[in-house]
Amino acid sequence: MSLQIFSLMRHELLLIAVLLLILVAEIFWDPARKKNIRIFAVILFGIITLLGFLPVPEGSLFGEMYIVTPVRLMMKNILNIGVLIVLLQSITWLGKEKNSDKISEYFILLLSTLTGMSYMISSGHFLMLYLGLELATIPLAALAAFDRYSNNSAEAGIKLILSSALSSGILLYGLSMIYGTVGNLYFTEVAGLFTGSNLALLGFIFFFTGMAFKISIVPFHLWTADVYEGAPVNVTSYLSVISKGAALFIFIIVLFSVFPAISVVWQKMIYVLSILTMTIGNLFAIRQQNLKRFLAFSSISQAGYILLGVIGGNELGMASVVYYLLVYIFSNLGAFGVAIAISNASGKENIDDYNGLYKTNPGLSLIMMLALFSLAGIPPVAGFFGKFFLFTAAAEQGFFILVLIAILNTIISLYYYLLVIKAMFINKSENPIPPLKSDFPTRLALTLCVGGIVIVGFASIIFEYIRNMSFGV
Amino acid sequence: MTTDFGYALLIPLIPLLMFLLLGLAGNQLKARLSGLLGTIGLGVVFVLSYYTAYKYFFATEKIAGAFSKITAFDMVWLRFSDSLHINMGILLDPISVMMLVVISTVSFMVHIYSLGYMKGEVGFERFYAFLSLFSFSMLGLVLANNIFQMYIFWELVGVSSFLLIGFYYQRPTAVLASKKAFIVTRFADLGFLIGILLLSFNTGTFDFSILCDPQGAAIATGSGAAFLGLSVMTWSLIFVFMGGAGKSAMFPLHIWLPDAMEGPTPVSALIHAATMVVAGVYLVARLFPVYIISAPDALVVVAYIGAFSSIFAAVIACTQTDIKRVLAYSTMSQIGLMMVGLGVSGYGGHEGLGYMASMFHLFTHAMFKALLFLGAGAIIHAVHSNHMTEMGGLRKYLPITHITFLIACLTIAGIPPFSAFFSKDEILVAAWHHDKLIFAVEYIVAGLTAFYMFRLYFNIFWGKETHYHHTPHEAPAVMTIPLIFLAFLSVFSGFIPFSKLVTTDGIPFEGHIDWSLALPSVFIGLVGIIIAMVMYKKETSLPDKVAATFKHGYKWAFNKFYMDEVYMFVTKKIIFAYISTPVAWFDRHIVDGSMNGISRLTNAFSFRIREFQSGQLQKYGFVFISGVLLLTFLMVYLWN
Amino acid sequence: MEMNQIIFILFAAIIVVFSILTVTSRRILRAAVSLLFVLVSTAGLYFMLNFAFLAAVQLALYAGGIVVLIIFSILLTSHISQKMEAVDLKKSVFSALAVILGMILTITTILQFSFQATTAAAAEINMEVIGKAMLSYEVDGFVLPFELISVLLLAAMVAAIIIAKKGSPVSDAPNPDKP
Amino acid sequence: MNILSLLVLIPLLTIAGILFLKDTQKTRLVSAIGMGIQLIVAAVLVFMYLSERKAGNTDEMLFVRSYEWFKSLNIYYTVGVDGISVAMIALTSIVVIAGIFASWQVENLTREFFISLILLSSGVFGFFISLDLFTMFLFYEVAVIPMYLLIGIWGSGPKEYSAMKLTLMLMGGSALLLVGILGIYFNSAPGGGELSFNILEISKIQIPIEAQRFFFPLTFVGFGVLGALFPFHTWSPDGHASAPTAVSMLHAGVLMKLGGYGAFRVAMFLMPEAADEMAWIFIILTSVSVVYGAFGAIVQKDLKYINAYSSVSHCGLVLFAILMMNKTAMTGAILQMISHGLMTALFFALIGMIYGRTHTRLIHEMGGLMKVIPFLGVVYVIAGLASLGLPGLSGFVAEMTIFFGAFEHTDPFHRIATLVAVSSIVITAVYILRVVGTLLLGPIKNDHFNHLEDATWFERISTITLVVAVAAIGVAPYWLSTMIGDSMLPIVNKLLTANPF
Amino acid sequence: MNNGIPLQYFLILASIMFFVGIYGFLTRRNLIGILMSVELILNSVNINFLAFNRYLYPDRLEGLFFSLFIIAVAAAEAAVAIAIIINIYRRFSTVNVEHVNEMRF
Repeated sequence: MSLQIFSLMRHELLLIAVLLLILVAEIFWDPARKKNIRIFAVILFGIITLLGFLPVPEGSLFGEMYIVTPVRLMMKNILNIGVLIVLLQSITWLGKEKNSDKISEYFILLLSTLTGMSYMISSGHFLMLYLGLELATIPLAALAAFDRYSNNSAEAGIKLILSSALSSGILLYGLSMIYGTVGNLYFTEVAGLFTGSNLALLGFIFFFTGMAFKISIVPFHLWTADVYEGAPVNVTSYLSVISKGAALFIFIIVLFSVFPAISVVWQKMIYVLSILTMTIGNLFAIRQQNLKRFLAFSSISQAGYILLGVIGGNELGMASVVYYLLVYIFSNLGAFGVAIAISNASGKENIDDYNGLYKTNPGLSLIMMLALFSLAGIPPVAGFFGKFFLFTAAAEQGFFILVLIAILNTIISLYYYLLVIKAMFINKSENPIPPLKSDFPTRLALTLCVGGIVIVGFASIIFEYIRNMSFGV
Repeated sequence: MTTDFGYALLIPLIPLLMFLLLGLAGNQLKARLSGLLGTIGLGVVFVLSYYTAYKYFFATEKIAGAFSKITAFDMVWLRFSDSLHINMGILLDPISVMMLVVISTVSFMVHIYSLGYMKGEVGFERFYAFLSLFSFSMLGLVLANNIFQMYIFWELVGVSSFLLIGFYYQRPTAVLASKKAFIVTRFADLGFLIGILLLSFNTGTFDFSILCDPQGAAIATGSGAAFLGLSVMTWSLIFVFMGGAGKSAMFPLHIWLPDAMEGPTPVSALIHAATMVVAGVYLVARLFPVYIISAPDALVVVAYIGAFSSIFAAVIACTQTDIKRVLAYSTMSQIGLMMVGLGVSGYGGHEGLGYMASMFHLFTHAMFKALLFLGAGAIIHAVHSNHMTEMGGLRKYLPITHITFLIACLTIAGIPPFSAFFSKDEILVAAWHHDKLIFAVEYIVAGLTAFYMFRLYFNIFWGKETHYHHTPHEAPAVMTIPLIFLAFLSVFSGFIPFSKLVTTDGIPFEGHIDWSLALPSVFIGLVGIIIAMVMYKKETSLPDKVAATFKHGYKWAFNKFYMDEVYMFVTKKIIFAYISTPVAWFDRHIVDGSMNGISRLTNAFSFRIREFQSGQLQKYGFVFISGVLLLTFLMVYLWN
Repeated sequence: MEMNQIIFILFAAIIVVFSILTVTSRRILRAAVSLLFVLVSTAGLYFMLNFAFLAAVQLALYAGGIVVLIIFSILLTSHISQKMEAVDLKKSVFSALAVILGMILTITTILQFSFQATTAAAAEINMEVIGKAMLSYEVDGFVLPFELISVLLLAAMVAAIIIAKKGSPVSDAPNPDKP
Repeated sequence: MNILSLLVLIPLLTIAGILFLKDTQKTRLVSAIGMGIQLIVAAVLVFMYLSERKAGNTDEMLFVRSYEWFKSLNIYYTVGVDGISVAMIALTSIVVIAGIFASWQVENLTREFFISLILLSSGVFGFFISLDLFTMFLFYEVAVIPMYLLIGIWGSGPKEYSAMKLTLMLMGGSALLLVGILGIYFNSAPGGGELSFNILEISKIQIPIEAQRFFFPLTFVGFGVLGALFPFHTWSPDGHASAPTAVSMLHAGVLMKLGGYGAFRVAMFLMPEAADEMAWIFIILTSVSVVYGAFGAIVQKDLKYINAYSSVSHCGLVLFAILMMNKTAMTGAILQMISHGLMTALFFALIGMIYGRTHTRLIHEMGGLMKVIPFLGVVYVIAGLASLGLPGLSGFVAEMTIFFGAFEHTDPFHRIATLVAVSSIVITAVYILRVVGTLLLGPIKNDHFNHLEDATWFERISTITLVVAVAAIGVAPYWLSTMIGDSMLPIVNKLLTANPF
Repeated sequence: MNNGIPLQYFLILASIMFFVGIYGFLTRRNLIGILMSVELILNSVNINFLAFNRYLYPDRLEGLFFSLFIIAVAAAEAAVAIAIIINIYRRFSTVNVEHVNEMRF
C-alpha cells in the first residue's frame, strides 16, 4: 500500500486502526482502568480529526470504486468534527456504572459506523455505497438498543434495524433495476449510460426512497421519532446529526454526479417531498413534550430545508448543503449537548422539566437558546446564514414558491423552538433543575458548539472555502 | 416698506414669550406676579397695535388711492413643493390692522379684568399662560399672510380655547364642554383643511397676496373644473367656509358655543364673544375677493347660513335663563349678521358696503359683547350664580356694572347713537339691496335681539327683589375699569369712518346713513325693548302666559331645538355604538381571530395527523411502501 | 416445453408457494421451514443461471446459517406449537392491495422495457476468476468492499454480543422509561 | 473606522461592558452612558452630514463604505446614509436613550433586560445604515428577535401569548420579505452580469416587470407587517399592551418604522413599476387602516390598546404616504415616521409611568390624575396634542406634508383616498380627548391616587428629551423637511421614470 | 442452460417474491417473521442481479459480486436483528410487533 493510497484513504484507514487499537485495549487493558479507554479513544479520534484536515490531492483508488475530491474530504472532516463533539459529550455518560462494561464496544460500534459513512461518502460504486450504508446502519441499531435494560432502547433498536432492512431492500431492488438498464454500477459509467426509460426511473425512485429513508424525508421518516426517543441521548444526537448528514452528503453527490440527466425528475420529487418533510416535521414537533422526540421532529423538518439546497442542483446548492450541515452539526449538537448534560445529571428529558432553567443554569440555557436560534435560522447566529444560502440556492433555480413555503415553515419551527426558550426563560418552576456543574469534556464540547454557532456564520471564509470546492449538476 | 413695520413681529411674539415663561416657570412665580407679567405683556401689545393702526391708516402712503398690503415679515417655514410652501409672515392690510386693534383691546381688558376676577383661583398662572397662548395664536391668525399659516394658528386658537374652556378641569361639565368644543371645531377644521387642499391645488398658492388679487392668475385659473354642478372653486370655498362656520358657531356647528360658557367668564368674553368666534367672519373677509369673483355661489351659502343662524340663535336666546348662554346665543346671532353682511356684499366701492358693514359690526360687536360678558362676569362674581332666575334688582348693588351693561344692551339693540346702530344699519342696507328675504329675517332678528337683551337686563337689574346669601357688592377697580373703557368704546366707536378705512378693494368711499331703512330698524328695536320692559320689569305672570301660548315652540326653543341631542346621537350612537364598537369587535374577532385561527388550525391539524406516528412498525412500513409506489406511479407515469 | 423450462417453472412454483407460506403461516416454525424451501429453490435457480459458486454460498450461508439462526431464535422466543393470532383483516387487506398494485406497477414497467440481448461473450466463472476479482484493486476488482464487509461483520459481532449479553441491571439514575 | 459602523459597534461594546458587570446600578449607568455616546455620535453624524451637503457633495449616499463579505454571492457589508437614514438614526438614538431612562426601575434580571434592549437597538441602527439587502435583512431580524424575550420575560398580562404572536407575525412578514429580497437579487442583472444585493446598484437597473409583479407585493407586505399594515396589524395591540415600557417605546417608536422605511427604500425604490401598478390595492388597505385604527382606538379601555390602535392609524398614514409616490408625500411619510416615533414613545413612556403608580391601565378606573401628577399629566396632554396634529408639534408637520403630497394626485381615486385619510384627524381628536378627559381631568376617582408622586428625575429626563424633540420638529420643521426632501429626490426621480403621471 | 426462458420470467418471479416479502413485512406479527420477510426481499434482489448479469452483461461479474455482498450483509443484519429481538423478548416478554409500541405520536 503506497503512501499515496494511505493519504487518500486516511480517514477510513485511521479509523479502522483506532477501532482495532480500542479492541486490543479492551482485551489487554486492566479492567480496573477500563474507564480510561474513553479518554484514550477521544484523544485518538481528535488526532484523526486533525489529520483529516491535511491537504491532499484528488484522486481515485480501486478502479474508481473509491473517489476523493476536495468536497468529499470536506464532508468527512465535517462529520469528524461532529463525531468528536459527540464523543466528548459521551464521556460522562459512559462513565456511569451501567455502561462500565461496554465502553470500548460503544467506541467500536460508533467508529465502525463512521467508517461506513466515510466509505460511503467516498464511494464511486453503488456497491460501496450500499455497504457503507449498511455499515453505517447495522451497528447503529445496536447503539440504539445500547441500554439493555430499557424497553424504549430495545424498541428503538428493533424499529431501526427492521425498517432500515426494509428500506435497504427497496434500495437494492432499485439498484438491481439500474444495473439491469445500465449494465454496471460505477458512478461514472452510470452517469454516462443512464437513460430516462421507465424501468430505469423506477429503479432510480426505489433507490431514492432508500436514501430518503436514511435522511428521514417524509413519508419515509416514521421510524425517526421513535428511534430518537428510545435511543440513549448520545446516540440520538449521533443519529440526528452524523448519520443523517452522511446520508445527505452521499445523496447530493449521487444526485449531482450520477443522475444529472434526470435532474428534472428528482427536482420535482424533491419539490414535493421537501414541502411534505418540513411541514409534517414541524406539525409533529409542535406537540412534543420529550426533548429528544422534539428534536427528532425538528431534525426532520431541517432535512426538508436542506432539500432546498439539493433542489438547487448547482454549485451553490451543494455548497449550501455542505455548509448548512456544518452549521447544523454545531447547532443540533449544542442543543443535544445541553440535553445530555441535564439528562446525565437529573435524568430529565421533558420540556416541562426545563421550566425556570435560566434561574439555576444560565449558561446552559443560553447555549440552548443560541442553538435553538441557530436551528430556527435567526441572525446573527450561523443558522441564519445556512438557511439563507439554502434558500438562495433554491431561488436561483426559480423555486420562489418553494422558498416561500419553506420560510413560512421556519415560522412554525420558530414557534416550537420558542416554546423551549419560553420554558427556560419565562416559565416559573416549583422545583427547577438544580444548578449543575458539568465536567471538562462536556464543557469542551459545548464550547466547540457555541464557537461554531457564532463563528461559522460571520466568517465568510468558511462558506467561500466550501463554495470553491463544490460542484453542481 | 417692510422695515417700517418690522417691529410688528413683536406683536405675536410677546404673548408667545409670556406663554413660555408662565407655562414653564409659572409654578415657581407668585400667582400675582404671573398675572401682572401677562398683563404687562399684553399692554405692550396693546400699545403696539394702536401704534400700528395709526401708522398704517394715517402715516402710510396709499398706492393708487388704496391702502397697500404690507408684508412686514416673511419666512419659509415648511416647503411642500416649489410653489406650495408654508410661510410664516405678517401681512398688514386694513382688516388685519383692524383685528389687531380689536384683539389687543379686548385681550388687554380681559387681562386686567381677570386680575380681579380670577383672584385666588387655583392655577392662576396657568390661566394667564393660556390667555397669552390664546393671544399669540389669535394675533398670528389675523396677521397671517397665507392661508396655511392661518390654518396653523386657527388650530392653535382652537386648542387654547379648549384649554381655557376646560380650565376648571376637575369639573366634569367643563371637561365635557371643552371636549365638545374641540371636536366640533376640529370637524369643521377638517372642512377647512379640505378647502385649503382644493383651493391651493387649484390656484397653486397659499399666499393671500397672490390668492386675493382680483386680477391675479390664481383666481382666474381656479374656476375651471366642475363637480356636482358647482365649480371646484366653489366647493373649495364652501369647505373653507365650513371651517369658518365651525369657529364662528354657525348653524349647525354652533352647538359647542353655549357649552363653552363653562369656562371662566373673562375667557368667554375674550374668546367666545369678541375674538375667536369672529375668526370665521375674518376668514371669509380675508378671502372675499376669491369668493366674490370665483365663487359667488359660495357667498350665497354664506349669506343664508348666516341669516338662518342669526334668527335661530335669536329665538333660542329669548328662552334661555343662564345669562351667559343668552349672551352666547346672542353672539351667534350677531355673527350670523356679520356673515349676512359679507354674503350680501359686492366688490369695489359702494358695492362693497356689506363687506365694510360686516367688518364694522365685527368691531363694534367685539366691544359691546366683551362688555356684556365682562359685565355678566361682574354679576356672577357678585351673585355666584349664572341663572337670571336667581337674580333681580341688582341695580342697587352694582351701579357701575348696571350702567355699563345698560349701555351695552342699548348698543346691541341698535339704538342710535350707540355704535351698533351704525354698523347694523349698514348691513341691513346692504341686505335690502341684495336680497329682500334676508333683509326681512334680519329685520326680525333686530327686534328679537332688543327683546332678549332687555329681557336679560330687566331680569337682572330690575324684576323681583331677590334675597341674596351674601349681599352683592360692586366689583373691584381692576374689573370695573375695563368695563368703563369698553362702554366708552361701545358708545363712540360708531363714529369711526369705517368706509374710509376698511373696504373691499382698499379704496375708501363715502358711507352715509340710509334713514329710510334705519328708522324702521330703530323702531323695531324699541318695540322689542318695550315688550321686554312690559314683561320683565316687574315680576308678572306674563312671561309664563306667553310661554304657555307658544307651548311647543317655546319648548323647542328652550331645548335649543334639540341640537345637543342630535349631537349626542351622532357621537354616542353613531360613532361609538355603530362604528367604533363594531370596528373594535371586528378587529379582535375577525382580523385577529383569523390570525389566531391559523395557529389553532395548525395545532388541530397537528393533532389530527398524529395517528400516522402510531408506534406500529408495520404501519410505518405501510406508509413507506405506499409512498414509494405513489411516487413511482407519479413520476414514471403521470409527470414524465 | 424444454426441460430447463419445466425445471424453472417447478422452482418458480416452489418459490412462490413457499414464499407465500412463509409470510402467511400462523405457525412461525413452519414459516421458517418454508423459508428454507424458498432459499433452497433459489439456489437451484442460481444453478440454472450458471452461478454455481453463488448457489453454494446461498446454501451454506443462507440456508445453513441464517435459517438456523432464525430457527434457533424462534425456539428461544416461542413455544413450538404456538400459533400466532390471525392477522388483522383490515391490515392484511390493505397490505395485499398495496402489494398487488405494486406488483402490477413493477411488472408492467419491467415488461415495457425491451432488454437488449447481449453480444458480449460470457466471462468464465470459476473459483479462480472470482477469487482474483475479489482481491483485485483494479476496475472490476472487489477488494475494497471485501474489506468493508469484514469491518461490518466485526461490528455486527460486537453488536450482537453487547446486546444479547446478559448482565445484572444497574441503575444509577432514575430510569426515564416506563417500567 | 467609519462613523456609521460606530453606530453598530457602540451598542455591541456596551453589551460587552454590561456582561462584565454584576451590579444592577452600574448596569443602568453603563447602558445610559453607552446610549448617551450613541446619541452624541448620532448628533455628530447629523452635523457631518449637513456640512458635507453644504460643501456641495451631491452623492446619493454619503459616508459609503463597503467591505467584502460573501464574495461569491456578492454580499457586502455596505453602509451609507442619506438624509432619510440620518433622520431615522437621530430618531432612534433619541428614543433609545429615553427608553433607557424609562426603564431605570426594572428590577428583575436587569442586566439581561438592558442587553436585550441594546441588542435590539443595534439591530435598528444597523438596519438604517445598511445599503446591502442581505445585511439589512440580517439587522432587521436582529432587531425583531430580542422582542420575544423582552416581552415574554418583563412584560405583563398575557405576555407569553402576546410575545409569541408578535414574534411569529413579524417573522411571517420577514418570510415574505426574504423571498422578496431573493427575488430582487436574482433579477438584479436582467441583462446578464453580476447579481447584486446593493440597493444603489440595483436601483440603477430596471428589474423585469414580471418579476416585480411577483416580488413587489411580497416585499411590501413583508415590511408592511412590521409597519402595521391592515390586516396584518393585530400583533400590535397585544404586543404593545404586554410589553414593558421601554420595549413598547422602542417598538412603536422605532421598530415599526423599519417597516415603513424598508417599504419605500426596498419595495418602492427598487420596484417602481410594479409599485405603480399595484399601489391602488395598498392605498385602499392603508387608507382603511388609517381610519380603522382610529375608530378602533375610540372604544378601547386600556391605555396601551388605545395607543396601539392609534399607532395602526398613524403608521397606516406612513405607508399611505409612501404609496403616493411623490416627493412631498414621501417626505411626509418620513416626517410622520419620526414624529410618530417620538410621540408614541412618549406615550408609552407615560403610560408606563402612570401604570407604575396606579397599577391599572384601564382608563375608566382612573380620573383626575392631572391634579396629583401634573408633570406627567401635562406631558401626556402634549403627547396627545402632538398625536392629533396640533401645529407647533411634530405631528402636524408630518400630516400636512402627507396630505398635500397625496393631494397632488388629481384623479378621483387618489383624491377620495386622501379625503378618507384626512378625515382621521377628527377621529384622532375624539379618542385623544376621550383619554385625556377621562384619565387626567375630572374629579379624582380613587382615594389612593391622592398620594401618588410625580415624576422622578430619570422619568423627567426620559420624557423631556422626547417632548423637546417633538416640539423642535413642530416649531422648526424646515431643515429636517429639506434634508429629507433633498434625499428623496433621487428616489422620486427613479419612481417618476416608472410613473410619469 | 437458460435458453428458452426469457429474462422477464426471472424478473417477474423476483418481483413476486419481493412483494410477497413486503406483504410479510407489513402483516407478520412475529418480529422474527418480519425478519424472514426481509430475507425474502433480499433474496429477490439477488435473483434480479444474477439474472441481469447472466442475460445482459455476462462479460463482467458485478451482479454476482453484488449478490454475494448482499448475502453477507443479510447475515450480519440478521445476527444483529436477532440479538435485538432476543433483548426485546427479555424486556417485553413477547415478540409480537404490535406490542412493541411504547413510543408513539
